[in-house]
Amino acid sequence: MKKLSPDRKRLINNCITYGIVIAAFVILQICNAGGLLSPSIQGQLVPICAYVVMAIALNLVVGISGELSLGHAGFMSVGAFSGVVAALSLQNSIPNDGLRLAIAMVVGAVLAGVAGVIVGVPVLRLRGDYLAIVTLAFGEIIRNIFNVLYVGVDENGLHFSLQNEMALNLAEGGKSILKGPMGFTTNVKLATFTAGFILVLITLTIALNLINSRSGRAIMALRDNRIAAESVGIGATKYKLMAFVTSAVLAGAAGVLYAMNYSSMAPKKFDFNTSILILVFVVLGGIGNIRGSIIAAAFLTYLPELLRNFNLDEYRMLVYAIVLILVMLVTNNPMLKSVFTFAGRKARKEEAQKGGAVQ
Amino acid sequence: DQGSANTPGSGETTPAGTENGSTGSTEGTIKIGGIGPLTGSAAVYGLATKQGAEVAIQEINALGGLQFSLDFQDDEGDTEKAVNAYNKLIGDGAQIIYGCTTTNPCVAVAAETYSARYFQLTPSASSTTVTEGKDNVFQVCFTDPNQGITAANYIKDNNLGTKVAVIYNNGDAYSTGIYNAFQATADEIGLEVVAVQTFPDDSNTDFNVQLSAAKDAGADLVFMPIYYTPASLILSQAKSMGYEPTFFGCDGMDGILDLEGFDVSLAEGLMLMTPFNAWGEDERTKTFVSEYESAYGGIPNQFAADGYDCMYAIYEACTAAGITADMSAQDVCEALIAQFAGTYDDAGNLVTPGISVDGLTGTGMTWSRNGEVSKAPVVVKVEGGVYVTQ
Amino acid sequence: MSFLNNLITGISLGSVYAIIALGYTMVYGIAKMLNFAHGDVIMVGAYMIFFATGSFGLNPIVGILLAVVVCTVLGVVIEGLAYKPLRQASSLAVLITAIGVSYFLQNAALLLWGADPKVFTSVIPEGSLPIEGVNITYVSLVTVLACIVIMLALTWFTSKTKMGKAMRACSEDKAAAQLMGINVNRTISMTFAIGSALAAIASALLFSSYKNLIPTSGSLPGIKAFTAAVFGGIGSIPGAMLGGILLGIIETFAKVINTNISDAVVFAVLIIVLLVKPAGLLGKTIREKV
Amino acid sequence: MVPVPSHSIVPERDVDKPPILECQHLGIDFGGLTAVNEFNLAVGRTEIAGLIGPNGAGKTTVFNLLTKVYQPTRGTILLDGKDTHGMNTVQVNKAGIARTFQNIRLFDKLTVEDNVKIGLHNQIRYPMWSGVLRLPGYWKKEKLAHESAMELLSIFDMQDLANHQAGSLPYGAQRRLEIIRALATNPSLLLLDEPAAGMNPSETADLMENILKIRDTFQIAIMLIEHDMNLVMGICEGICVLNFGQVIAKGTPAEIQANPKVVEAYLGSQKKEG
Amino acid sequence: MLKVNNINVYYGAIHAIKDVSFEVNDGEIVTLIGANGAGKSTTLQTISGLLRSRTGSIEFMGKDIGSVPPDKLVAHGLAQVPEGRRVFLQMTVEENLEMGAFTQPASTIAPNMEKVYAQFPRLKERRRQVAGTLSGGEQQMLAMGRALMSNPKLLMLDEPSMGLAPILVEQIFDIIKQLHQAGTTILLVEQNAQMALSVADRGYVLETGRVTLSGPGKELLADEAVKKAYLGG
Ligand SMILES: Nc1ncnc2c1ncn2[C@@H]1O[C@H](COP(=O)(O)OP(=O)(O)OP(=O)(O)O)[C@@H](O)[C@H]1O
Ligand SMILES: Nc1ncnc2c1ncn2[C@@H]1O[C@H](COP(=O)(O)OP(=O)(O)OP(=O)(O)O)[C@@H](O)[C@H]1O
Ligand SMILES: [Mg+2]
Ligand SMILES: [Mg+2]
Repeated sequence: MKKLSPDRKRLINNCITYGIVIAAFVILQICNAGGLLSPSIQGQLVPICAYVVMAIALNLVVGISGELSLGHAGFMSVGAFSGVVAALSLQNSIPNDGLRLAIAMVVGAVLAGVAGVIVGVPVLRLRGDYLAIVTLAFGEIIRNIFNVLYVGVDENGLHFSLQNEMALNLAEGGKSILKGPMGFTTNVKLATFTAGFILVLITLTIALNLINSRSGRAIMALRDNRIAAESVGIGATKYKLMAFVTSAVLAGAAGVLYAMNYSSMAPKKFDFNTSILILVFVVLGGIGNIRGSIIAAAFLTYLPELLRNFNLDEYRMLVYAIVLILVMLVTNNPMLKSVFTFAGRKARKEEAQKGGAVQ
Repeated sequence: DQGSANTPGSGETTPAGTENGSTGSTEGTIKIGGIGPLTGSAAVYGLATKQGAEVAIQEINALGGLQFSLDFQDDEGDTEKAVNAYNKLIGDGAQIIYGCTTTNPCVAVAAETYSARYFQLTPSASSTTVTEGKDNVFQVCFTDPNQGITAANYIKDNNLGTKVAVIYNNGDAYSTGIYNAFQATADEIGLEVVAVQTFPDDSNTDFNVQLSAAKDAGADLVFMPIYYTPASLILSQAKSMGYEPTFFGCDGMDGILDLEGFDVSLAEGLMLMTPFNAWGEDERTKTFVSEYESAYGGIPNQFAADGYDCMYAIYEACTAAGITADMSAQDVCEALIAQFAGTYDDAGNLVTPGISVDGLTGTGMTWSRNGEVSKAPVVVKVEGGVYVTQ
Repeated sequence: MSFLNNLITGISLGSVYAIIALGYTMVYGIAKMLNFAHGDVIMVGAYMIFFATGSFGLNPIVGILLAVVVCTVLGVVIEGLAYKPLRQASSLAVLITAIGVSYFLQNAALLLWGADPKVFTSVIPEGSLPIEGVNITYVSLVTVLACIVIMLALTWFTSKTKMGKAMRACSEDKAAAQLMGINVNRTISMTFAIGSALAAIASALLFSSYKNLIPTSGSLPGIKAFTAAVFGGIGSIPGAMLGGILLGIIETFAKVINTNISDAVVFAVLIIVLLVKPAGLLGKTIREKV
Repeated sequence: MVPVPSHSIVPERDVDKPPILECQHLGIDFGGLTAVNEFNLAVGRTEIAGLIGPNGAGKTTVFNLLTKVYQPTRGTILLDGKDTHGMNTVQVNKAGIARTFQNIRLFDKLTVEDNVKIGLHNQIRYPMWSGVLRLPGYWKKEKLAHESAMELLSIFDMQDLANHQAGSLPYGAQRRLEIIRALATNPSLLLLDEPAAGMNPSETADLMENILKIRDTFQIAIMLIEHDMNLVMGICEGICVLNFGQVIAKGTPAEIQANPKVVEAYLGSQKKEG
Repeated sequence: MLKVNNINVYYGAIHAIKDVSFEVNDGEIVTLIGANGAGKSTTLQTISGLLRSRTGSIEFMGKDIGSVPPDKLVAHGLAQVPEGRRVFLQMTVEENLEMGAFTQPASTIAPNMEKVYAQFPRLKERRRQVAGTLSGGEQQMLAMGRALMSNPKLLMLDEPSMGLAPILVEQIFDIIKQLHQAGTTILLVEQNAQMALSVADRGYVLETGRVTLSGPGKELLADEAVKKAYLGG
């Protein structure tokens, strides 16, 4: 048989990826309709979607652009909180839930994108671990700001304060939405599995189409060999920023989806550990490997909940840690790797891995 | 050695009844689903509430009447995980939700129980947002504002200090909640607050700046609405810079004397508002403390005591309402609400009063319709390494 | 006066960061990996000392020695079991494994030693220098000195000794290093041994100044140390120390300005510095030869 | 017509056209070390110029100066009469200088075809969103890119390697690919740093033909660094010899081979090869 | 001294070396020539233990080294100058040389280093410069010098003349001859077949992983096939 051209392979690969996502959605929906899903699983569908989107978003930066970001939870939180503010303040003016969620997502995504630009422009001049530490720093700064940010809404619009709730001096009937360290506590949940699924599909399309386009090639060229890329006329800042901001936008949308699944969420949630968690998804799934990210995110989000069923009590997280280490060892073992990553993907995975950040 | 004595794992060793939690439907047991941090930096509080409750459940089950089982799920102090834990519990057929230990997760879970009609009782999530607008959620602990107000008034009335400094954790809802109420009251009653210092989270280690700010402002009383872990550091750092004001804490401060290796002399003169005094003389406290120590080692703090009271409150409500194991969670919920808050006619007048519970953390505890407990706050002072009620 | 005291506070805080950062840079500069478990090794060391001195009433020195031994062994074991199999894998894969190890150590500690905080008894006599108006505790004095000694020792070791140079060779090109007759695995284990031994010493000093010890106590200092190491210039040993101390000072004065957003201020300063000096304070930018 | 500077050796056919490249008093220091100094040279429109000299003489550094990998310490570079002062690598490439590297710098993990397409980045353009939304423009341009890439690969008839991973190609093939990638940026001056390194004589012979072919088909100037005297003497019209960063000789191959300074510093006894 | 018995080496699926056998006798210069990708470097890396053969055996001084780790071999007196130099870019020239003497007693370092500097004065000038900023050729010299620091019994050179000025190529080959006279056995991989064969006692021609020709250097030089393929004749 003749060897497939990379474009063909790429096409088939992408189809498989879309296939997996759609199949998963359909099956779960059917099970759900049939009442086969335990509340525990039902409850995780939306967060899993959110994490999947986060993983894809981060993979654009870590895998495709080859820069290590340790602050992506920051963009997630920007999306989350701005989205909630938008949704709650539009509650009366826009009765339709779906529409309100969509608007919230757009708002969250855009603001996260803005944050992405603000962070990216200075940061992307740095290299490797210096960039990593600065993204970490920005993540912490964003969280710190939300910790002291109070937002409320009344008939004269939004009110902001950096002291406390009283300082918002809302008019009668006004309600405070963000309460500093409390975050939001009165959110109206809008997120649904379907919404999450749609967001995942959109994200997937954006990511894959970007990668297989002129811009995507430029981004990867900069990753593989910056000097050579510049020598053929590819400007580093523009394309690194492109990847970074796209990623931030998607992270923002994911944040909105996530936040809209809970009636209360504190800024503390979006700290360094969450950023790391997302990074774990990306690396485990294979740096630069979008499908891997999706699977890893879903698996690792479900794993700790799965472990609840074994009455491990306090041993649960210990087991989780051990599983995590073992999985890393197995999937990265040169021998076993070939078993775990079938031909088509293998090459691309290894490639991308070497291309990853922190050389 | 001491260390392994309070292994959380040794929770395993508590007799049956508390254990068969997730293994589920023992004939005729009412299933309580507990939620709180068993891992992560807040684990110590979650474990206390878990263990306190387990002690109570043993006693209750030993009485031979209603039988309870507690399945306590870890939430790592995280909202998402708390909701996951809740879903897991109701999936396993829990009829009553006990928790969460910490505020933010509790608010999120409360929203779930409210819409799904599960009765929820929290030992320690003290923010008003926990109960706000949810008829099915009740607290056994003081609310944050309540503590802030009481503290301000108490300090003023007993003029413990003329110039007050506040050090609180502005990354934490509990701490911030108390502070805001305290500040507001202080302004009302003319208590002079000369310095307000914050720190980002309980893993914070260096308080020299906050302390010297208080010192330079000439504060003679430092109000610390924070948990005892950071508080212990503040006390020792204050000592090493030779600053000796009156320190005044809230219920989160309780437990400081039980810190392994802590030099209790540092806490001498420390005042705190705690509903529970492990050195109390009454029989019930004594037995509780001894049972707790034998099971888990270490002196129980108010988290454990609140947990203990939660179980008894539920027990008494259940007996009063004649709850049986085969009732649906929703029926249980409505019945217990009636028992806790009492029943009202449409005009909103009380028809039948709610239960009144005597517990470790207060006698004659009753609950308002909005879920807040009413019990007399107790202020204690540390003298010679034990609490002395003021 | 208060300025001076704040400065001193900053330096003592910074010296603690610095002493951790030194061990961090050691591993980091050679094994080219962010060893996120480093902070947790420190935590383990601290528990060792706590039980040795606290529960068994041993002499602090003995406690520290015990901690050094335990941490060194722990470090080598971790390296052998978790990191060595990943020599060929990407550095990120190792990073994630390190995070797994970190989770593992934290939860193991939780199970072994419980969640309730232990209050560490200082290995250095309490109290401070008898100078009017300024408050220099013995602990911070010792910490600063220890920092300087370790910094000099490490610099000498990596730049002058055969083993030290071999380590640098391995960090650059493992295959070539082997062709020189260098046993790469042994050399890298060695690096971890040293790094972990330093972690033990750091734990003694860290918890002598900031006494509360819980299973998660290691993680924040770990991150701060990482920050300090990068701040000072990755792989640069004097840089790690400088970075640590400056970080402490900045943090302290940020709090003086406003405790509400002190973290934000600290990180903002960090970012600005890195934008001006993209390779950290003492990091040397070796131009890539084209 | 621009008067060609006296110190240049441009072939007749180019003399009446202004030189494509003109370096005046070019120099750079690295700390104490003066790597290049007083480098003056003009290269004709379609000239094949050689830059030779002992190891460490500063040849690659000259290329790095021309492509602004390093900013010159002294002197000016005129590309097609325009001063490239203040430009960076990207701008210089857009202005018409493309290069290969002594230590090969391919995008190892990408396919041969993608490497060339990346070279075409500024030749075949379409906006990001057109790619993300897969607008008609995307399909049209991608098709075009594919065709052009194949055409370029055919120069060294490497079409059937198009789908291989660049990094796993044998050394010689990698060097050829680098040249193609450089050509894809449609330069007016092509800089080749030791194109024949690691090739055996027969491969080198093919390379020589191809270099000439490239010059003739694209009508561009080529400047190359090489230690293989067969190649240099075989195809270069003008040769410039560097030693310790200084130009020690300029001239035609014959003149250079005869020049005692060059023999002494560089060529050595020259047991004739091949 | 060195005996290679039908080794087979794979890169994943790629079968790079197919049943290659050859030997190097004490005091010989043996050269491997072949086109790009023929498998020359792979062969050397297999001998020095960086790659492993699936079959066959490799004997060095009568001892099977098929499974001995690379770092042990150096002590046995086996040194390799890898393809593409592989000097330690962030270390100074001097430190690189010290690394070369890693297995040697400290006392021998100074004299050896002087020898190397004598052969490559250029390196002496640059002793304090970090190798990363050396020119291509300077790095090649450093790589060779570094290998010599361990007074090897068998020195394996992978394309030492690559990227060197003609005059230096001559020098390198002179050095090779000197080393040979001094009793070092040499296994030489070269593109520059002309030169390689003219100094070699014996040569092997490698084509796509197989040994296709072998014989005394002079004979191969005269061989028509070799002329056509590798001498550009
Ligand atoms: N970034 C740098 N820093 C310091 N010195 C440098 C740097 N780049 C080059 N040099 C020095 O400048 C001199 C010229 O280097 P260059 O690479 O131009 O030599 P070359 O002529 O290309 O030699 P070769 O033919 O071996 O490649 C060398 O001595 C080198 O050590
Ligand atoms: N890391 C690798 N992965 C996959 N294939 C490889 C790798 N290294 C070499 N090869 C392949 O193995 C074969 C032999 O390579 P090798 O480098 O030994 O050839 P060589 O004779 O040294 O050629 P050159 O003269 O270019 O050095 C080539 O086909 C090459 O493509
Ligand atoms: Mg060069
Ligand atoms: Mg080779």
